[in-house]
Amino acid sequence: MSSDLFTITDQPISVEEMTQKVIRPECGAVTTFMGTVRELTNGKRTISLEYHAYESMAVKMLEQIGQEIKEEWPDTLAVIAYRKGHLNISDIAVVICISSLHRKPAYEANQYAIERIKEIVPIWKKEQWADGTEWIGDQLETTAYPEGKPPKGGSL
Amino acid sequence: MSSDLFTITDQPISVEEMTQKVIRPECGAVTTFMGTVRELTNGKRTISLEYHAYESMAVKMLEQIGQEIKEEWPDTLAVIAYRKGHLNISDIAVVICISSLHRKPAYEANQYAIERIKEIVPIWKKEQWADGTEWIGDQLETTAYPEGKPPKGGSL
Amino acid sequence: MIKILFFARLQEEMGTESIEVEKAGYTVRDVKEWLADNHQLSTISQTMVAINEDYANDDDMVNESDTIAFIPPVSGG
Amino acid sequence: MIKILFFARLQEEMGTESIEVEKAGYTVRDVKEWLADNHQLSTISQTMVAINEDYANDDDMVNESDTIAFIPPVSGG
Repeated sequence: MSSDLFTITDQPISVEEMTQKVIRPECGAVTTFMGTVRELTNGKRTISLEYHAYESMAVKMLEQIGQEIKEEWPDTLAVIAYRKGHLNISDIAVVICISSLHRKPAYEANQYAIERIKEIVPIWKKEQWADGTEWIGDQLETTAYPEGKPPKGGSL
Repeated sequence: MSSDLFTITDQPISVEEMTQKVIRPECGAVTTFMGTVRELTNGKRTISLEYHAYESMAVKMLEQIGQEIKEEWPDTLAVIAYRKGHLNISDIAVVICISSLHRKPAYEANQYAIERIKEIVPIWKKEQWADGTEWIGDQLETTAYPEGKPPKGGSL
Repeated sequence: MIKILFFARLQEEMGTESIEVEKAGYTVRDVKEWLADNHQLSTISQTMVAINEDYANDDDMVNESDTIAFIPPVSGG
Repeated sequence: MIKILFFARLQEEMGTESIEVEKAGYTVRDVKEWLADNHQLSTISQTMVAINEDYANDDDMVNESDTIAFIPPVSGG
């Protein structure tokens, strides 16, 4: 699978370019998902955030997701780009584009891709909150470290 | 509802511009659907097609779909653009963009929009086939008129 | 006078986009029957109808100056 | 020698991105225990582990020159 289709980048992602990569004469449908930086999470205001990736493995996992999609929805073509580094509110963190002959697989494969990204792609966000604190954690946003550091020690 | 959000146009539709219309600080997710002109339908090769619309009513119906989405998924913002006139293979006929706080409503509302478009928006395609015939019909593609004209007369 | 609009295959069958006729006071059903009788439109019963750009039922009345549109199955998307 | 990579909160706890140690032949479980004993990593048991960029299980062996990565719950998307 071409590494051109599954990328981690520190540059803004062009939705237009991503779309052009998947449009094919045999296709009638393209779905796109964009994850953007949200200002408010559970009432807390984000100023900006940084995405950190285990980059080589993240690309490999994106490729694996592409492979899984190919097996489940053979007529689809998928591209995924993930932006790392510093992002501001409303910046695009991730873009998933799927083309297929008809619309149903394009929606299904797209939703599958974002769910899998949240499970297996080694990328983490570090949020800078308006109240001066920061937070690093999983996507369920269940664990907060208001002092800016997770607690040390503790049991296994 | 602003007519800027629901449009029929004879110009190419910019996905980038459409996306920018719905991205908001409170949102974390944007979904886009693009309907593109497919080369093959049931084994027949399309050369090009023309979309004809009952334009004033089509815009009104797109606005109605927007209203339905707003009621069902209150945190979403929707834009829809439909291209009329002559289109070639892989040209984009329709773009639906939905933004929302979280991804689930963005996918659901987007799929709802395309289903409703196929039900209530007065737009018709006229296909020019490679074998010299043409076809005008519903989206189920069940009725073909190989002589280029639907049969005249017949019973109610 | 009312205005009648035709689209897609109906427009091709009629050979025109619209006609104006003195049928104010007719129901949608009446207009359909009149069209079937006078213009041999084969698929008129399968079409949806809109009065002034809103979908209407067979029992709805077409009033003076209204526009009634016959809308074959749409093929957008 | 094996290379151990730390990410996110684990990286902040360790104060470094990676270490190299003579632990070839250890299982993933052995490496976790060694890290817990020697570096007091609070959340090591909740992390996923990858060997050479593929997810691995506790019973998998870390061989000479392998890279083992500790991957806290991811937060992409």
